[in-house]
This record gives sequence, structure tokens and C-alpha cells, in this order.
Amino acid sequence: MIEKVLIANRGEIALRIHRACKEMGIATVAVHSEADRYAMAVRLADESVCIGPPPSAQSYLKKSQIIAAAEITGADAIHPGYGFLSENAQFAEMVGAHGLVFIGPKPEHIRIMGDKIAAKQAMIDAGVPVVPGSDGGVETVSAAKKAAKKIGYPVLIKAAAGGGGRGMKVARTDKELENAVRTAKTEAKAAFGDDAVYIEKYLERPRHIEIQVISDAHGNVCHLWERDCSIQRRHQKVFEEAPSPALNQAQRDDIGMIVARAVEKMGYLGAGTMEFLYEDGQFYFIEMNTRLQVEHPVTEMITGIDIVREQIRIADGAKLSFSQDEVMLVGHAIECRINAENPRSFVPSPGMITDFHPPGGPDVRLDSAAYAGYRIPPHYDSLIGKLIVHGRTRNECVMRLRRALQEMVVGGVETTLDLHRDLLEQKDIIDGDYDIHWLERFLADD
Amino acid sequence: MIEKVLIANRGEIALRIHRACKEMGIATVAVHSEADRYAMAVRLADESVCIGPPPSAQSYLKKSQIIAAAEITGADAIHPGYGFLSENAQFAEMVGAHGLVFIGPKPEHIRIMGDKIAAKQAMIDAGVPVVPGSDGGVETVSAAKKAAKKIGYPVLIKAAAGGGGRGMKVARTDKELENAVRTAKTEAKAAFGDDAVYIEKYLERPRHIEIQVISDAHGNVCHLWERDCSIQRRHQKVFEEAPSPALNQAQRDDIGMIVARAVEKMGYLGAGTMEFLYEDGQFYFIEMNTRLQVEHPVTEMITGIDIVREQIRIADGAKLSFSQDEVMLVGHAIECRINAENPRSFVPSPGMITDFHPPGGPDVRLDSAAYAGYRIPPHYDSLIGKLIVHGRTRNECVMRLRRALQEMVVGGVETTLDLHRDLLEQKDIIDGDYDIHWLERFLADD
Amino acid sequence: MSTSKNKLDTELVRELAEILSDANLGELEVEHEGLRVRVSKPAAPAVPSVAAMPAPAQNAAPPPAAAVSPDENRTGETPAPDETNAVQSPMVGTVYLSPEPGAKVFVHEGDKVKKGDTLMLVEAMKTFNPVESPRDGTVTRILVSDAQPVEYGEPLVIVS
Amino acid sequence: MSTSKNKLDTELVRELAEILSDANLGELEVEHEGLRVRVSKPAAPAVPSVAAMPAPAQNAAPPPAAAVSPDENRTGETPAPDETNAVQSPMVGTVYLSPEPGAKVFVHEGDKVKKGDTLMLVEAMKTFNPVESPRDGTVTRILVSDAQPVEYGEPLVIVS
Repeated sequence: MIEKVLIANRGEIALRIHRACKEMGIATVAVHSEADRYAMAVRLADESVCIGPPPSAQSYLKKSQIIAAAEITGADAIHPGYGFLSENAQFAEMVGAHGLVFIGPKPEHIRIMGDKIAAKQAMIDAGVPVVPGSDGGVETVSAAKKAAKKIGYPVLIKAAAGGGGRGMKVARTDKELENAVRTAKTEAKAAFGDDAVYIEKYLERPRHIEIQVISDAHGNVCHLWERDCSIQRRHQKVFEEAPSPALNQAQRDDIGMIVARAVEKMGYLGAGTMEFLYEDGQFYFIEMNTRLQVEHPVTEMITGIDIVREQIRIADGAKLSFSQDEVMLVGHAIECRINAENPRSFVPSPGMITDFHPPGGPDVRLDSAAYAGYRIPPHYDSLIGKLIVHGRTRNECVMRLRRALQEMVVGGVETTLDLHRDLLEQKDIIDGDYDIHWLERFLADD
Repeated sequence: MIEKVLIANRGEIALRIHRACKEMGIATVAVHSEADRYAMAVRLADESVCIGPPPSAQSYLKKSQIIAAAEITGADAIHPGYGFLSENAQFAEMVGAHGLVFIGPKPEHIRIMGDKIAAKQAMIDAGVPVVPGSDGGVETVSAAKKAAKKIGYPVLIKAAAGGGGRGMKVARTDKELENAVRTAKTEAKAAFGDDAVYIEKYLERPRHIEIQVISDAHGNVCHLWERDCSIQRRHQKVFEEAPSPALNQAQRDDIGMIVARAVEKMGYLGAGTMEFLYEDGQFYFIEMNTRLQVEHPVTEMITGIDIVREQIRIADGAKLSFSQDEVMLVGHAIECRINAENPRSFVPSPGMITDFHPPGGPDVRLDSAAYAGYRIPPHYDSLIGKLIVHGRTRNECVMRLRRALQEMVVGGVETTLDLHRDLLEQKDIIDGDYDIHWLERFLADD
Repeated sequence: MSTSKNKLDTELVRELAEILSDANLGELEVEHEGLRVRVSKPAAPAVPSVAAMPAPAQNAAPPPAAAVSPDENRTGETPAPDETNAVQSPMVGTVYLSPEPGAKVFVHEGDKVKKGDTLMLVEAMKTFNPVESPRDGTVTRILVSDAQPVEYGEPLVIVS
Repeated sequence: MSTSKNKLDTELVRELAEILSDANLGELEVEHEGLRVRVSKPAAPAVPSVAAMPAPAQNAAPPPAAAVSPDENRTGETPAPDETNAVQSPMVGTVYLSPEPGAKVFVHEGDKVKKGDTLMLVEAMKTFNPVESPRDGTVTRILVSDAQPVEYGEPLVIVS
């Protein structure tokens, strides 16, 4: 029985996990770096432990310190949130080896999905559609050319160990391919210490559509529909919605069941997300995130399911609190990520939040650890809040989001609120007519 | 087509109406007294008009000034909110006479329901169960005694023109009755300029259960289930929930359909609430509120219906956007009224709100016009916010409400947040086992 | 990561710090050819309440027509006159400077008036309400124009 | 995270910190060719930021066990000692004042110690890590008790 959870993260997601715990009657331990002493989750948690100086490598990524903190506070489980150690198989193993519960998938699934080539092979085996590509890594330029000929140009060269868009190159001709492969290998070596690269079909105008799944230790698996996260800048999601304006209910049911069946076959445990590119009615698997996603609240708002609560219940050995038939899809939800950044140059704007006034009223949710008087430390990412709005229809949702954005005030630092206010005036956004390159085009045109 | 709405109210409900309008693409005019120049609704509205000095009688109750404000701003409809002119039939008529749309029921229904004796008769005619009582007013003490004998003691003496509990007396014997009738008549004369009183059976430990109804101009009527508002202090609601922990689905369906049929028969237009006392499986009509209620959000959270939006649509001649079959009942919702008052003495605490930090996260809604730096004027009621929380079950809702109350900070003034934190620790509240006298007993014991 | 940076920046920073101190500034930021330097004094203990008052309407970016009432916009255009001797509108309505369209105005700027003289009319709900001078004096400024909507308490005319 | 950067940055940072101190600044930020350095003084305990900083846990009434970490409670009981010469815990763990249960403690208050002497042990994940004196001096105050959990940076002992 989980009675005390250590939250191995910071910012809004630490607060999100704290909230789920308190709503389950579970005590919380917040660990934090010296820079996060006044963080909201630290202030609200039942206990807190400083685990190191500000740099993540010496605090939030310091496995031994986090486990020591769990030991001295008597926590019996660790929730890793997203980022940091959430997809670190070794950490998950260590947690288990110390007799603690890791609130997340089994280490072997984290490991497989962390290796893009292995992940793709596992998906092919499980019947999930993947992007046509080289079967495994390409060692030489000539092997790359051969693979590209089979797939058809344009192609994408990716680092096997990469993530977040790093180390990716497009090639439209044999000549471009030669350079791209060489550069990608060099960069991959420098960034990840591993120069393995592979090749995939490059889709011109795909959408990013991902399927949320969740499974318990008793063989129950449900998918919780999709999220459309195509609005991205430099492969960072900015604006997410569910359901996707591009899918109809039959497509939604189909891909959901394909993913659920694959996850069942793997024996995957807990919450996870399969990310796809979608173009011309076809889905292409890109990766699986073996953790909670930043954008999980949009799914929560259309289904009424508290995903973090379910994660904790599953880690505790309980059964899913719903069956696939009971998973609702009511209305529409959109999330805006609010970063402390200049809304056009995206230069981070750390510093003191002097005013903080969240929007209220019906069907508006704010997940934020910010408060008036909070100083955003310069050491971490710039996400200061997520505004998530629900409506009975997509149009109602868009209108409500607009008015909520107009109410919200964050003073003292620059934020991307103005970018979202702009986005909500764009015809393509209002119509739901966009692909993964839309935002970059919009920002370039502006 | 309604394109600009004048909001003839203040505080959180003015903001609530503003929000609904903006989400429908409708422009807003905020009218305000001199004391409310910096009110949130005034700051957010498209236009604002100062209509008088701080006392309500010279501003928010000043019909001519409100209509003049609509004229100079070109508003085409007026939403009266609750309180103030919301149940003033003459105002509703004036609004119509000036070619403006009154967002509320027809004047005749406001008038009937404003007269308790007429209202009760109308309900008897429409097949709604009422409290046994004198058939009409009692003129003399001996007539009162005769009526009391028929009904059986204890009985309640009420002013025909009263409301909010004013001018009500309990009598348990003939002797008590004599005094009670004389005092009630004198008080009624002084308070309402009308000394008519009537007598009803006094229920010992009833619950206050009310049914939300809504009807359009095309003959469509729906009930939106009940709210349990038994937690009251001096007849003021403090804590409301839906659905009621005391009813089962069959009872809920029954009383809902009785009310819907009665409303249909009356030809009532718009949103309204029928209030009942409930004891031992029986409902007793007490009054009908011909307006939006403070506690409407709990119904919104379990049905997903935006009641203010529907009010505006109905006033504009549209059909209800749902049928009775489509009215959902998902989970459970509780509202806490947060007043700027000492949480035990209930002495109002106007002044500057220095810190204001609302709770966030899933399924938490705050309807409040307060902000850090806002000065609560001493001229009006002390409601500064409503915290409404939803859960898939009542238990989930209670746990979430607790954690939300722990997150919320209002600095600089005293608030009833601490009362709610206390309430959520009481076994009777957790079990949903209470009647309309529970809170007074709890406060007396404490 | 050029090493030249070390030498170059600190000199500049020292100089900026001196300027900050000499000029008694709170904060100073310089950006020039990819270099940005910001120096600031420790937060002074004086300010809180003003800074603590968020202005949702002004900050919130694209609200249609801004959440400012028409009259506030209007007075915002010219420097605010001294309103100590202003006669304020007793009601919401439309102000008229003359008894009927085309007729002469009740008063001009510079006119002498007696207590009780009609200065203008405010029309609300089809009735015309005279605005009377509260004292003997001179009309030094008329603050509204004919047929303009006014709110309660809005300054109409200065009689000093 | 190239290691070369680390060395060169710390030099710059040290210099900036000196400037900050010399010029009596509150904050200082430098950005140049992709490198950004910000140094700031801790907020002085007097200023408005304290008032402006809501303390949800303290205000929020009946939160179980109050949202204050155990060690904060502890130091709160006695007047805070001067921690300028405090030796801080290098890690999260459990502190032991003697090499093994029942053995003599490493140091008593009043003891003279040399730089490098073991003052106590911090155990984390079954390994015992000595805490060594950073200087020659006298143990003026022991701030923790045996077998007490400590967090990173927690003051353990004062050597002055």
C-alpha cells in the first residue's frame, strides 16, 4: 500500500503529482535543488528534502541523492514526472532494488523504447504501422543510398540515440544524403556518444498525433483516445488538443485499438504514449514515451479520467478503475503551454513574477506552480504553466480559450501568452487545419 | 440577435455573465457604482458605465439609470444576475418597454413567484407537492389557530412578501402562535410594507433540495437534476452539492419530471429553480427563484451545460441546445461560498486583498472577481468567490475539495475558507448526513 | 565559447555598476552586438501595493476595443483638467448643450453664471434634466460635447 | 555539457560575483555569444518580496503536519546560530557522530580540529561518507544529533 510518494521532479508537474497524491490521502515528499527552495510543490508537500545545488546534473538527475531522500523520509514510492529521470531505465531499476515502487513502466520497456531502432522493431512485431525506413541502422553512405532508393526521397536521417528532434537531417537527393549522413553521424557521436543513424521516409506535411494508453498489472489495457500536438516549434509542442480535428470516430477507434493491442502484447505497465505522424489517412509510429506527458490534461478533460491517479493506483497493484467501454469522449479540450519567454524571439525570461492572475470560470484549468512573488530560476526549462480549456464542441472550446487568455495576467516576466492570443485569431487554428510545420511557417511569415 | 449585453450586477456574477458573453462573441457593458470602479468585470468588459454612488438603492437598484446606460451604449439585452433587480417584475417590464431583451423569465412569472401565497397556489394547480398550510393568508390570530390545528404543530409563520428567511417564526403551541403571528405581521409591515402572513407545517429536520429547470420559447423544458443546499447559516447557503447524497436515481427522476411538467404548464421561460424541503422521502415546495442561482455552477459541473449561455440563447429566441435525454449526470460537484468574513463570528471583513492565490489542477473551478490588490467595498454582500470542485464520485470530490482548500490563499482580509476546511473534516459532511439545521448546531457546539 | 569574453565583459560590467550607483538607478540593462548586461540594485523595501495591483485589461493582449470605458478614453486624450470645481453629471444619459437642436447653447466658456442657472441638459429615458450651476462664478471649461453620452459623476463643466 | 566550459565559466562567475559584492548590487546578468551568467544576492530578509510571497501552506488552515520540512521545524525551535562557519552536509542521508554505534563521537563542542579531520559521517544508500573539517579551528557548535536525517547543504557543525 503506497502511503508516501517522493516526487522526483520540479515545477508544474511536481505540483500536479502532489495534487493527485493529496486527493488519494497519500503523503508527499518534495525533493528540490537549492534553486527551488520556494517552489510551490516544496511549500505544499508534507515534507521536503534539498538534494543538491541548482544544476540538474547535481540534483534532479542525481539518482543516489533522490533514493537517499526516499530512505530518510520513509517514502515507499517515487513518481518521476516527465523529463529528468522519468525515462531512465537504470533509475527505475535502482528504485526497485531499494525496495521502493517506481511509479512508471517496467525498466525493460523504458529501455526498449529509449532505443529508436529497437522500438521500431518492437512496433513492427506488434502490428503497429511505422514509417517506411532502413531496417536498422545504416553504417555507410552507400547503404544509406540503397535504403533511400527503396523508401523514395525525401528521407530523414535520425540518430538512433537521439530525441527531441536533435540530430535529424532531411535529404531530397543522393547528393544531399551523402552530406546528411556524415553530419548526422558526427553530431550523434558528439551529442549522444553513439554514431548510429537510421533512415526513414520524410513526410511533407504530417500531423503529430499521439495515442494515450494505460494498462494495469492484471492484463487490462485501455487507450484514452488521441491528442493532436502538431503545433510545434523546434520539435517542442506549444499547443495541443483532443480529439484531433483531422480524425473521424472510426479512425480514432481503429488506431486506438491497434495501440492498445500492441501495448497488451508487450506487457507494458502504466501510462504511456505512442506518437505517430499522420498524413493522408495513414499513421506512422515515431516513438513511444514511457511516462506521463506534459499534455496529459487534455485527455483528462475529455475523458474525466485522472491519469496521475491511475498511475499511482496501477503502481500499487490496483486494477484500472474503468474498462475501454467506459472511457468517455466528451467535448473538446485544448492546452496552451505558457513559457517564460519572449513570445516571438523565444528568449527565456527568468526572474520575479510580480503579478499572477489565473483565469477562472467554467471548464478552465490551470496547471501552474507559479505565484505572485515567485522567482523563476534560470536553471531549468521555461514552462511556467499550462492553460487547459474544455468545451462541448471545438468551437465552444476555442471561444472559451480566447476569453481565458484575455483574463490571464503574468507580470514581471515575458511569457508566450501573447503568442497563444495571436494563434487563436488565425483561421487555420480556428479551423483546425495545420500540420507540424504550420507554426514555424507562421512565425517566419510574421 | 443579441450582440451587446448590459450586465446589471456586480461581483463574481457580473464576471460570470461577462465570461459567457465573450464565449459567445457578444460584447459586454458593465454598469457599476462609484465603489466598483476597479471591479474585475468593469476592467474586463468592453464598455463600462458608472450609474451612481455606492449605496445599491442609488446604483444597482436604480432602474432608470441602468436602462439609460443600455441606451447610451446601444446594448440590446440586459442580464440581471441574481439579487438586485433580478426578480423585479417591473424592471423586466421596463426593459421590454424600452425595446430591450430581458434575459430572464416573463414578468408575470416573476410576479407570481414573488408572492408566496400565489406561488404556492400555482404549484398546487400544477401538481407540485407543497408544505401543508393555511390556504392563503391568515388575517387574525384565531384564523391562525384554526389553521395550525388542521396542520398540526409545530408550524411556521411566514410573511407573504418575505424572502431569505426574513419575517419567519416557529410556533409549537397556541400561545407561541399568538405572539408569533403578531410579531410576524409587525415585522412584515416594517420590512416589506405588507403585513400579510401565512402558516405552514414546520419540518423538524428537513434537507433543502432544489431542482434546476430551464425552458425555451418553443415549448422545450428540461430539468437539470437537483442541488442539495442544506448547509445554511441564518437561511444563507454556505455549501452546496449535486447530486444530493439523500436521493436515489428514481427519486431524482420523479421530482425532476414533476417540476419540468409544472414549468411547462406555466409556460415559464428561461432558467429557474424550484426549492423544496425534503424529509422522510417527501418533497415540499417552498418557493421558486425566477433567476440564475448563486450555486448554478454545481449543476454545470455535473451536466457539462453552461446555464448562463443557455439563458442568453433562450432570450435570443433559440432552442435549448439539448433534450432531457441528453442531460448528463456525471460524478459529483460541491461548491463552497467564500465570504470575506470572520469564519466563526461571520463579521464582514472588507478591505484590501493583499494576496490572492486560487487553487488549480484538474476539475477545480473558481468563480471570483477578486484579485491581489482589489479592495472589497463595505457596501455590498461579502461573497468574494465560489470554489467549485468536481469528482467522479462524491468521495473523490470531497478529497479534491480538501486539497484545493489547502492550496487557496486570500491574504489581507478574513475569509470563510477556514470554516470550509473545518467542514470538510466533519464526519457528517463527509458522509453527506445533514439537514438544514446542521450548520447552526455545528457552530453552536464549537 | 570564446575566452576573450572574460576580459572584455568584466571591465564593462564594472563600469555599468558604477553608473548604476552614481545615477542612483534600480536596474540597468545594455545589449549590444550579441552582448547583454544587466545590473540591478537589491529590491528596495518601499513599493509593494502599487506593483501588487494587476491590471488584467491592460496586460491582456488583444481584447476587442480594450476594457476601458469610452469616457476614460476621452479624458485620456487631453491633459486632465483640474476638476475640483467641476459640475458632475447627476445621472447616466446624453448631455445637450442647448435647449433644442440648433438653438443657442446655454453657456460658453468665459460666461459668468449665477447659482441655479441651467448649464446643460442630461436626457435619460426621454426626459430632459437640467444641470444647474451650484454657485455664482465663471464657466472656465466645458468638458463635454453636445449629444455625448455621460455616466454618473462624469465632470461636465468647470465653474470657478 | 562540455567540461572545458566549466573551468572557464567559473572564473568569469567568480569575477562577476566580486563585482556584485564590491558594487553592492542585487543582481548582475551577462550574456555573450551563447553564454549567459546571472549572479544575484540572496533577497535581504527585510524587503517586500516576503510579504508579496504567499505562503500557502502556512495560511491554509488544517493541512496535515503542516507543509514544512522536518529540518526546518527543528532549527525553528532554537534561535538560529551564526552559520557563517558551518560545515554543510555534502549529500542527503543520515548523519552519525561516531564511527559505529556505541563508539566515541568524532568530536565534541570545544574540540580543536585540523583541516581534513573527520567530524562526522553521512550515510546514504549503505555507504558512509566522512565529513571533513575544511580548516584548522575549534568546534564551537554541533548542530545535529546522532542518526538524524539531513538534506543537502544542511549545516552540521560550526568550526571557527
